[in-house]
Amino acid sequence: MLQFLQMGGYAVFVWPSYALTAVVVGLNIYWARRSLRDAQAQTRRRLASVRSNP
Amino acid sequence: MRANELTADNIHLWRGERHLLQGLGFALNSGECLQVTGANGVGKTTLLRALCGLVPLEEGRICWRGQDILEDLENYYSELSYLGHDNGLKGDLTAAENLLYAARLRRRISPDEVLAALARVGAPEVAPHRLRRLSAGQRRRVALARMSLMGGALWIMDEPGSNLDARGQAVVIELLQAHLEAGGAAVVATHQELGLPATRLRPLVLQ
Amino acid sequence: MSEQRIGFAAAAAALMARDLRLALRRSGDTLQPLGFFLVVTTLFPLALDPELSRLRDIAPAALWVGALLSSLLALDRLFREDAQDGALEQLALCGWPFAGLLLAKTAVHWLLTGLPLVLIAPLAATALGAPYAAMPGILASLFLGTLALSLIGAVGAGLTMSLNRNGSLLALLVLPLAAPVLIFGARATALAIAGEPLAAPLYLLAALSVLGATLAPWALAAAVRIGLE
Amino acid sequence: MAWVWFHRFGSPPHFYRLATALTPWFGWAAALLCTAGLIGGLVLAPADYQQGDGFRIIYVHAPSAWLSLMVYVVMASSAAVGLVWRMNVAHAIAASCASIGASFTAVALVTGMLWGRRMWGTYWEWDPRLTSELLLLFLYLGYIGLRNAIDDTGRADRASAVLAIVGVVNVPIIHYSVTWWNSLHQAPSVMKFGKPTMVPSMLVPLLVMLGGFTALFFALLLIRARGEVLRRERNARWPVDVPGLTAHEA
Repeated sequence: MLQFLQMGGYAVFVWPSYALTAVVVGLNIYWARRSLRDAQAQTRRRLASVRSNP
Repeated sequence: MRANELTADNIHLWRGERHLLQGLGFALNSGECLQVTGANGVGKTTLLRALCGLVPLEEGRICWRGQDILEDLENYYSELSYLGHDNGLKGDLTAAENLLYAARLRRRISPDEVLAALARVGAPEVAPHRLRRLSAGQRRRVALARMSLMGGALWIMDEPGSNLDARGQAVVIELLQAHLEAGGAAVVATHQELGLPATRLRPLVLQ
Repeated sequence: MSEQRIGFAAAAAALMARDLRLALRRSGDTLQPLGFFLVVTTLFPLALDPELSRLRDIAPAALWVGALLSSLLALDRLFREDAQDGALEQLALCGWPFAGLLLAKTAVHWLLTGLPLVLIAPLAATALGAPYAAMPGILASLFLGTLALSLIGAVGAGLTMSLNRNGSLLALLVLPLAAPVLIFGARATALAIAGEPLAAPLYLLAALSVLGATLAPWALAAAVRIGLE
Repeated sequence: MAWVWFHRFGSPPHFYRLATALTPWFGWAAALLCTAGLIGGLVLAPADYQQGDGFRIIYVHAPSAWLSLMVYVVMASSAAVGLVWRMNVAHAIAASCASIGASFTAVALVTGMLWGRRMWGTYWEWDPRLTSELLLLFLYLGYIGLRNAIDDTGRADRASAVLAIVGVVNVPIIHYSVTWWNSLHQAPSVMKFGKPTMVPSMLVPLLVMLGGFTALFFALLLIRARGEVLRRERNARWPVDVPGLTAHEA
């Protein structure tokens, strides 16, 4: 297992690359869902206001 | 029945979140003037700019002589003269130069035609002066002179009387009546009393 | 109305005459980018050392970065004023192809900012140690380069003309698109200075100008129309 | 009109429901493919005889670089469709692409530098591909900058569409001119950023990762596009009967 982690001495380059990719993918997923949720909330408010005074 | 010059149907337009024009429609014949009135911010300028094709419609169509203006915009524009809030004139050029260059975009024109146009709007004396040195009212009259020089079957004017004194307002009405009698059509956004006979005036109040 | 209809060329000529007269009335403004170009190119020797042979190596960079930045400076004023005072609106509504008129306007802009820069470049080049024999090559490359820059930059100017606080947005939009012009232009100038044949980069530079001339009109008309909304 | 069917396809409610249905498929495909690709790439694939285990960075670098380019092309083409046929759904898709593309361009750039660092000993090397990636990042930043500078959604869509189209035409030109420029100054020695010779057991995980990243992009795109479509539906009533959108929902 240790040998795997060392990546033949290149660990200091390989793992940061994977870590960065994982972080960016995670952020993308979070921001995508967040932007959808915000838009849905905005639409809900719009529909509520339209229904209360059509 | 005179052919419908300008028709608009089911126009929807937003400004930011506000739904300004909600399914508006009208038909305008030659010799008629549509007077658009309504409170500030209700969308008069937006409607006029939409009629000029400057603002794209979210829904609806505008037709000039039966053809959607978007199909042949250049043909529609060659018949159109627009006077917006801004005069569209350059401060560093003299009044005469401004009119010369504005009209030359459409047709050959001689300097004395320019002077005649300035005389028509009651400001012949401004010809040699740079526009920057003229008063707002004088600049507006030069813009009105440009309108009369550009010709065109359809005039669209946004608050033509702004910054004008009583004499200037009268000039607006004279130009408009001459244009309508010559068979032209006009859309004017103004609260000024245009003094047109009922047969020629089509009021449109925006809420 | 005596309808002596005129052709598009006459309308474009009237527009160009108006812009030229306007520019002459405010010659101070039009010479500003030129002054900027000279200042930028004189900064490089101050930052390096006065040794002409050393300067010769960086001359292409100094000339071209100077040309790029000064044309960027001039571009911001290309449409902004006409958009604000309503003149651009009148141009859009006059019934002639808008792309053609905007191209004429950009041509005048190039005549007032690009061409003078090309004509004054030998002065700056000599100051940077370029040999006399290199002048034709420098003139040719800058001629084509400033043309392409004006065309690409005009699209950026159209997109940002009605934004009040665009600041460096115009630069951010234009510079990546202008990178190829910078690469081929600087290379052509370097070859000219070295006295080697510079046909290859010149052809590529010419190709960029032609591409600009074909793509820019559509993009220009669309960008300005959107800015006028 | 002849192209009514095309508009129906671009109709927001239809697109919203389609996107809602497809998102999980792309999401799971991305998860499976990436997991398989990682196992294949990190564990099963042999070390490269020349670059040792360092070459495994390629399993995140290459997919990111591929994504950075593909996303720009998707963005530009949907922007073009939006501009020509005035379709809000297409503009919504273009708007959603920008941040995804920019983030993966940054990843491609950094992973490229880390890979380069191992071979060249410096963090930055004016290698043609890295330089093209950098300029592509500037194109994305310009697009995002322009979009944020205009507050009216409609105008922002149309203006950024023009920029995206001009940009996509320039991407190959930028790449060619950077490669041409790079070849001038370097003696045409072995490409510094040499592609390791890929035996199948190395290549297959890479292709799987490419597929995984592409599926991930479409999942992210569909999620964001649903939000953007809702933001552009200012007057429509159809969201009322979409579950999860009705006001009385808890």
